[in-house]
Amino acid sequence: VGPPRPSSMDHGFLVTRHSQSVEVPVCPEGTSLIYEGYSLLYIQGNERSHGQDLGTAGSCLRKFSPMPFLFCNINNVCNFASRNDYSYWLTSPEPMPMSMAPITGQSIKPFISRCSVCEAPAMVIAIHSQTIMIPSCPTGWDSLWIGYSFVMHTSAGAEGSGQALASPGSCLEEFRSAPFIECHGRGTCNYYANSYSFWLATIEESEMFTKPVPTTLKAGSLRTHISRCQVCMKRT
Amino acid sequence: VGPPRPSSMDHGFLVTRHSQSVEVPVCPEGTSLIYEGYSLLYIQGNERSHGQDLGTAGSCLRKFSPMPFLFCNINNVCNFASRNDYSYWLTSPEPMPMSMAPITGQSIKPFISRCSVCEAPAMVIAIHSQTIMIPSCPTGWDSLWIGYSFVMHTSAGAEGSGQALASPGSCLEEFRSAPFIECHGRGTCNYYANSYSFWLATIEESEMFTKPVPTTLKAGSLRTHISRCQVCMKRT
Amino acid sequence: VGPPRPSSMDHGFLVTRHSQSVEVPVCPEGTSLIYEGYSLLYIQGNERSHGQDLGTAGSCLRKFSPMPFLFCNINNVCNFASRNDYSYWLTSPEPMPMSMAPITGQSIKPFISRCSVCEAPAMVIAIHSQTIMIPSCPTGWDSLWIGYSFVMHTSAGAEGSGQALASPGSCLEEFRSAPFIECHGRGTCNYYANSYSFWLATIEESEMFTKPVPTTLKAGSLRTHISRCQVCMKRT
Amino acid sequence: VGPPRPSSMDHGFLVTRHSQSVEVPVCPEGTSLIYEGYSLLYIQGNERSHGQDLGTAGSCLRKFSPMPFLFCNINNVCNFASRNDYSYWLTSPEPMPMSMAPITGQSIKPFISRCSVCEAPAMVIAIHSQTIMIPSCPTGWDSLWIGYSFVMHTSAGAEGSGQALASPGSCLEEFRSAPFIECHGRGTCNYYANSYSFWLATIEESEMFTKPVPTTLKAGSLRTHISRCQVCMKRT
Amino acid sequence: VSVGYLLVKHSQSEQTPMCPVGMAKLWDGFSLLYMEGQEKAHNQDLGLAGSCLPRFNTMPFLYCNPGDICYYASRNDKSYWLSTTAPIPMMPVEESEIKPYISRCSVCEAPSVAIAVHSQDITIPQCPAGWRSLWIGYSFLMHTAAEGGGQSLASPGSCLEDFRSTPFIECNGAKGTCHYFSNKNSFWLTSIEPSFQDSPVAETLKAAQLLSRISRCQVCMKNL
Amino acid sequence: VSVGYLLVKHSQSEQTPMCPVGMAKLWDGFSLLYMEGQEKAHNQDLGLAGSCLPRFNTMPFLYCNPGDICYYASRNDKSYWLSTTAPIPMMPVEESEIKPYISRCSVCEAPSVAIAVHSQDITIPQCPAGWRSLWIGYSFLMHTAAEGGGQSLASPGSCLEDFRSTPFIECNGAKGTCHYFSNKNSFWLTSIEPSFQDSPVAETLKAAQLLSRISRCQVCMKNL
Repeated sequence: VGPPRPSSMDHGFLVTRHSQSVEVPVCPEGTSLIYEGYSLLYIQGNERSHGQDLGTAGSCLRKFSPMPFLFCNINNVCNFASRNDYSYWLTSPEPMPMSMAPITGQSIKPFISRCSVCEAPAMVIAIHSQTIMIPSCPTGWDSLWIGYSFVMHTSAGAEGSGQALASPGSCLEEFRSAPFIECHGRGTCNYYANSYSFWLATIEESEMFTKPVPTTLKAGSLRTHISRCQVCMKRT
Repeated sequence: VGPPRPSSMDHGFLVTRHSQSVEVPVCPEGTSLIYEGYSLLYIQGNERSHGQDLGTAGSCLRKFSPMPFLFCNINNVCNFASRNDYSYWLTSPEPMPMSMAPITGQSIKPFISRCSVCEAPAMVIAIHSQTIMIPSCPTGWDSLWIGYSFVMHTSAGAEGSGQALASPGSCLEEFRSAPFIECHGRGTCNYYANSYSFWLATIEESEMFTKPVPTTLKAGSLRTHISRCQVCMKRT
Repeated sequence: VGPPRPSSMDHGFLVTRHSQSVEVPVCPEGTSLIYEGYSLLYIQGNERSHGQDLGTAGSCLRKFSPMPFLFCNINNVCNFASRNDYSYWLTSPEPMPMSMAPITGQSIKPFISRCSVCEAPAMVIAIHSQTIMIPSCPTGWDSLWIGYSFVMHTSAGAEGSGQALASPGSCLEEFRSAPFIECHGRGTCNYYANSYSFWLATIEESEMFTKPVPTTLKAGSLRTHISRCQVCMKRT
Repeated sequence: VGPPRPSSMDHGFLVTRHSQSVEVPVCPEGTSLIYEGYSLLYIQGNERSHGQDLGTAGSCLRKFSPMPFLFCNINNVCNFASRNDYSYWLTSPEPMPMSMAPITGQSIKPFISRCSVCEAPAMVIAIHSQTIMIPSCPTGWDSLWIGYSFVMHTSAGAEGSGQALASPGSCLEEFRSAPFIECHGRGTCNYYANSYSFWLATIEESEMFTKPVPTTLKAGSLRTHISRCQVCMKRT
Repeated sequence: VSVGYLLVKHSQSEQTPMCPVGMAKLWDGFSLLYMEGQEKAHNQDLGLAGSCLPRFNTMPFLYCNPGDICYYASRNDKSYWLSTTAPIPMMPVEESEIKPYISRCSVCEAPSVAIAVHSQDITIPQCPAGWRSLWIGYSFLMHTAAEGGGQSLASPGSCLEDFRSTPFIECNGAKGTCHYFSNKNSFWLTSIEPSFQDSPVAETLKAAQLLSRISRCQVCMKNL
Repeated sequence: VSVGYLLVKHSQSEQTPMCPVGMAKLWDGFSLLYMEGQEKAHNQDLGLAGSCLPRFNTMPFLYCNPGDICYYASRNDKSYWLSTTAPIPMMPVEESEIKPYISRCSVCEAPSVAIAVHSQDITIPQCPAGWRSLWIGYSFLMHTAAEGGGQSLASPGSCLEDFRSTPFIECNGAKGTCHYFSNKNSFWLTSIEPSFQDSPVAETLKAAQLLSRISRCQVCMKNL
């Protein structure tokens, strides 16, 4: 099927990068842009969540809507935005209004993170150190970016989803205690106190099998217990 | 299984295609058949569901049974088909009998969709337009098929699973409001009213940050709000 | 604590009656009205349901609102109607508009069942026959009303609640396949296909230990398998 | 346990009162103490919660332990305090230590609310106004206490339970945004951000069928939207 | 004089229990613990008369959908019943083999209210002054099997006369079979020492030791 | 030539597994099956490198709330790991006793894609033409313990070399202990006869018979 090609040829590997800001991120060196969009984390319908891996193109929707899906039942009826469903998106550092009232309409835009889907010549993986040191890429692999080890998230109804830890989606460039926002079909978005983000913790080599020491971290020391990571691409 | 191919080029990418009919689907041009089977969507045991991505070979089981699994407890006892567990399969357009009674025995066969696992020379992805227009493949990628953007599904107990939106499994060639059927260990299958399928909705560019308008769609106009998609393979 | 009283004195037993219509129900003979209200079945907050027994005063709220509750978190912030919560109410026989669109505002009123909380001189219980015959009250007990054996209900997210079978709330005077409606904080109410009502079934004495025969019942024959019940009050 | 009462009048009605403080509450006038204890709200085992109605004696445990239960499997093995189970208790106004670290050992004691189980000569019910006005008791009923309309609560895993609205347990004398604390089998207790308490909201008569207006309430104005209630006992 | 209080007795055996002397029996039946429809459990408090169902079937209920359609035994619903001491079967039982596994019950008309009191100790707690004992037992709090439910600790249903690690059995509705699956757990109040215990010590108890940590209870009825 | 495919090997024993000949090892670690935070499970596919965590702890993660506050080991979160054949302990194990129970793993760099094929039969399935065998095993589909998760049947993670009814162990984070609780179930593909089976017959299998109904699988890698 086709003429002989150079062995370093492209196979169509994709990697998705999220800016966690209102700027569209640039594709890492050595990769080229396929399309850009908005950073979808997960949706929740009929009280059940379904997540997208942030390292895949599925987490980068070309269009944003607080209600990007509809549902159909077996009687040939579909409902759009008429029940209590949710969508969750990565956010920019934009601070919430003081009133803490839900945001609506065009004022939602500054909160939603942008993303780019990039084509890479080889596989892209995340490496986690489980320490505060940034891990090195394996020999023969090049760094695309460094970040914090993001592993899962829950919100309304303790539903949520998570990242495959070898996927670049598990290495978020910015650490925030509130990395995502909740949107409703009626056109409102807000942060809620039961939105939890879960991160790999640091573990000392010598304490792998000892009982963990409970710790509460507050502003200023948050990053002392969060594992670091690096996203690496095979050199071709 | 197919003519000889330049093996030094293939890395072993697999793509699974579902016919949503009783015919075994043909592999898309440029790919070759590995095996054929029946289209498994998800299973549910102990009230917990576990889904297969329809784009992977795991969703194409070579053999069908209403109860394709068993479970074991820590005391070395395994139970087969003796509890109330579920399996869910993609379906053909076969209409239900008027009586709406559960179907059993050989009359199950006409309802179950067939699938083929095909080997491709490069990556295969799905692209979603979030409009009623079919999206183009990126430059350098060829079309394998077009479809509708299928994102998740729930049924008994509001359990269910979903598709990775970058996977070809999120682009179903046929749109139906009842795309899957429920089977029980005692050998019965049926459609139920709380089986919901979730699809990406269409979003106008100008209305991305406005409040969604609740809409109820009925037979005849169902497709007006369902996003279209295309499955593309990197050209090699 | 007080002078001697006649032994048939009142102890303050309450019983709640639901009209399943827009008329306020009359209190059964021998009981007297405490207050009237709207028939609340259950609420759902943070994806978790909490039901009220229809035989108790808690199921009769003096005021109706699609969002009759708010929630507070530990940081001294309370949210009202700003997230995706639900309330469920018993309904009148009012048919849905042909469009099946959600109903809003004053047009909700004709759908909501009314109730009365009544004070009774003695205990009130429900008796279920598990046949299509109406069961008799025990000797020394008088009938208040007859009905159908309503046992539980589920809706969004397969959440729901149920009735204590000895409570008068488990004996609904009207049988309907859709006895309750779902309301949302944004002021809309609607019926959904995954709203299920569960009723005690009829069981033949001779078939108590045999394998049940699956049956699908349609309009016209629905009541052939629903257990009947009677609500009885101890004669004093 | 109190002066002699005309026993031929009492049928043995019990009512439970919670102080929401470290003081044992006094039984309301006209009732007499049966025993005192600690205010258990609910437990959670194997990810499933089970609540006690705060109006019943079941919510007043004579002894406190962060792990007041054990569980057994069908193989005659029982496990105590060896898994990650939870108990939840009503609390006193004791402020959390600044460090927000979990509390352990004897320092748990000041946080746990006390309760009394009291015997009453007649039925005790709660009446809710759904306004900020305290509702009157029905004619022939006497007031025992006034409070705020507490309807349900959720915490870890969005599990939780609720109060029967006709029970005195749905009328808490103190309103707090964090009315309960979570304890673990390993001997620690703490408040968590996804602990939600749900309260009946106020509803204006004229706005019963209108669309609710989303509102966020903060310290200072919290009580403006919380329904008031009164606990009443039938006069005998 | 009687205002119609009900007392429910469960035998945890194949025999129908007797009502206490002087109380009339309203009906007898089978001890329903909870049912599960659409994977959602609905519990019956064993102290309320609804837990004593006159007729048994592995599928005692049906369900209806909006649109005038009802289904009986056509999906994977379940029922759970208090069980007897019959030995755990190797395979699910069906038809008449089921009968020996299902506990029987009686609903009795009582002159006053009955409650349970729990010692959280291995000693039997006293009834309050002016109340008399109906039976003693073990403090049964909750049960799980994927879904689950529990008892109100004020209700006589929380005081089971017999302790066992298999207090209930699962019946798979449409299959018509019943079995003990290993994911069943029963939860019981424990003994607590001293009365404000702040740091429990983990323990695993086997066969003979089980009763050393289970709280005792007594069901008491108000004297008139 | 290599574009960086990864292959993950789990030993189901205390030994670190070797990479197949000719493949470089990127790292080795401990076999993480899933974690549970706030009672919500998050699964790792055993065929993906994320299931091989370089460091072990009963609590390998922490969580943060909006408002700049994070908690480590302060609530009831859990982790679940593939386990070894060490005998089931009577009591939960802690500290250095845990080590013998946790399976080890290696992440290897492979020249091409590896997949699992399942026979749904007790015979070992063939690799497709042009693919070679890496290992054979048993078809591991899913696991539950209150919450749970599963494997993609296309992933090598769905083909475990060793079959056992206790393939994974639960670690209770903040307690620092691990144990097999009896509510753990493992789900496996079965043998199916004929290829379109419409009425399965219920069976209960004990010890020696178990392997008679478990589907076999093979992990295959594309030849270059």
